[in-house]
Amino acid sequence: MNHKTIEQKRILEALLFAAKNPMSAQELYERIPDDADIGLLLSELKKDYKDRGVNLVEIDSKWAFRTAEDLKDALVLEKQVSKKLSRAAMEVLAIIAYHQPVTRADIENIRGVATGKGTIDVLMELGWIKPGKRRESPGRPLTWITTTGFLDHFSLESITDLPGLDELRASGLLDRRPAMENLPSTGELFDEEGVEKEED
Amino acid sequence: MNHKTIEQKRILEALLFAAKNPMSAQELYERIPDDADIGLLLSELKKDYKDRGVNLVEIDSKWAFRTAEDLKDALVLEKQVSKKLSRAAMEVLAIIAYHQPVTRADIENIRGVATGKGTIDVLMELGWIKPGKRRESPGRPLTWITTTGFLDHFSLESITDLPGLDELRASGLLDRRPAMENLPSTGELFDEEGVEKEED
Amino acid sequence: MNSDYDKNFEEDKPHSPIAYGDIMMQADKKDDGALFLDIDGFEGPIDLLLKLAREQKVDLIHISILQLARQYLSFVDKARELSLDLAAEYLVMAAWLAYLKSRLLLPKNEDEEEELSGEEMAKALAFQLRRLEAIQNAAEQLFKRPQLGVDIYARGMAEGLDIDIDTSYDVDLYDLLRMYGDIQRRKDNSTYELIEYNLMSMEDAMAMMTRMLGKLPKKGIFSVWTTLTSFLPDGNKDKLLIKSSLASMLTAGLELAKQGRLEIKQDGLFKPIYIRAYERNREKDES
Repeated sequence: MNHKTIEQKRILEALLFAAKNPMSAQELYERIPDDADIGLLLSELKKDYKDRGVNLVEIDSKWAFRTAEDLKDALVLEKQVSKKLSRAAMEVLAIIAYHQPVTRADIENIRGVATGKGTIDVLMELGWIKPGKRRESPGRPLTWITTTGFLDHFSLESITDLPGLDELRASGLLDRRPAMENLPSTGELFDEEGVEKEED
Repeated sequence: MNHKTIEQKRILEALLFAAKNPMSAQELYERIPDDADIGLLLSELKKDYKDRGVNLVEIDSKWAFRTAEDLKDALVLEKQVSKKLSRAAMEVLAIIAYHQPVTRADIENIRGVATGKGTIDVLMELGWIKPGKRRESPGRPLTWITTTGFLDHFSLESITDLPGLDELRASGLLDRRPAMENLPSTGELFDEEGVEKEED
Repeated sequence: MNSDYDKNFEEDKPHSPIAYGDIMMQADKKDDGALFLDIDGFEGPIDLLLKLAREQKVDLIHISILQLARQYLSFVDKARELSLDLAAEYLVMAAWLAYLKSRLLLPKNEDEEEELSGEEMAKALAFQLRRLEAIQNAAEQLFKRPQLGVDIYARGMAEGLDIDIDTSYDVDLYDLLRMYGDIQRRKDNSTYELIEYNLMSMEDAMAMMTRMLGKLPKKGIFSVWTTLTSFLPDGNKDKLLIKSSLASMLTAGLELAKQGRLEIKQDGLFKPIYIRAYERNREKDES
């Protein structure tokens, strides 16, 4: 590694240390001069930090330094106490993560119950979900997808790293259609208008 | 360095990385188990990071990671934003260029309006004008002249390269166009032939 | 398999002191009048069904839907005995399960080919349960992962990255010269003297027309019709003067017509304009 490359790696390291949020290769490229091979530098840096107390991790094609996962019990630090999620919110988050993009009606089909107004709000506020494209079906309903913040929070490199995703897909359980047309589901039988309104 | 020490150093590294404030040796000691030799670990860690993009620094007997001092400039992204100069600033600049050295009173005489202080400041900041000699007249007012930066920006060899009034007039930049002379010819305005015929 | 999950949820809802298993046990004790059943602990009828299914302690693939339906219906009966207000959706599910139960128990009616068989309905319900269980397990797995700010940390004192905006001014020599030209022009205009044009004023036109009208041959109270253009000064070569005379004469003519001193007519657009004098005083005298 020549002097120039070493300097570029130092800059990259400093950038990633200083950044408040994970940075994409493009963002890094804008701040590193000229001919730097960002991909190579990142993999070098990742290797340098592999066995250290701090690791370079990739999240949603963005890069950030994070404390090593195996030190979680050894770190005596102030925990970020966040509001404990309700069971409904955890389920809705899981449905959005595993079935995305999903509409509110999909979520209600799967849970068999209407989703309270606050549930989606809480997940949005946490920065874990965001609206995706509207689905090209009657009513063009809004869909929901997870964010980079969600992946970052749960140490997932990408959505395909969700635990058990492959098994769920293989077992056909990621089918989000109503299990049966005449199975009673709150969404269909009660207050559908009210539910729709909330979606907007 | 044995396995245990390496683990302790990793924890130390992670602690210093994640801490919200610089930590004293005592604070670190409380968070690292057993018999750790904090002093030794800190100096080891400091050595590890000596030539990297991030350094371990001691500030007021407290320890923290900081991006390397020599990379400060590399962390700042410079963005070029192109702006239009205000009309007032352009006029003042033009007057200074053509009439230098000019006092503020001169400028106001020529423009026929009061010149805000900000206008001169903007031009000073751009490095296009600078104060010249004081004029030997009552109150000894400050005069303004253009700089070599001004010549550079406008690609002029010298101030005498500015086109004179005659040349400006010849090039149409000083056109005097009284309204009447520019009226469309009669034929366009109304049916001249009709008028002519009646006249006959 | 789900014990951790249940425990988690119990923590989420500290106001529901009895876990589901306890409820069932107590509900089985018919003599226990002190029983209270927290229906809020369930996320809807499917969730309740799933809890009941887990009581069967078999893989959901082999679950007996018939048995499940019986369990659910007896649960709802007990809730009613205890005068609990069950949300409508729980009652709808109870009705549907009662129907399913009858479909499963009664011999298949060959005439009803259009409708789903009891077995198909049971299968769909089993799928719904399995899918919900899968997502509940997934949620549990997800929240077991190391979480940022709890298990894994970002840099605590990130300096942040600055953006230094370097403003450059988009001004060229042309702009500068143009601006100087503007100043000079403005300055010239401030001492600008009006060029005197040879024009006919309204006053002149009025005087001229009045004078000429008096000279026109008359028939009674009217003079003969005369074209407007004949009022124009003779032998004029100055086009601007001709134009302004025509305009002023017309305006003067309109003014005089308004005063009742003449009449104007035009046979059509761009046709000649005719004028004749009208003497109201003479009319009054004659009458």
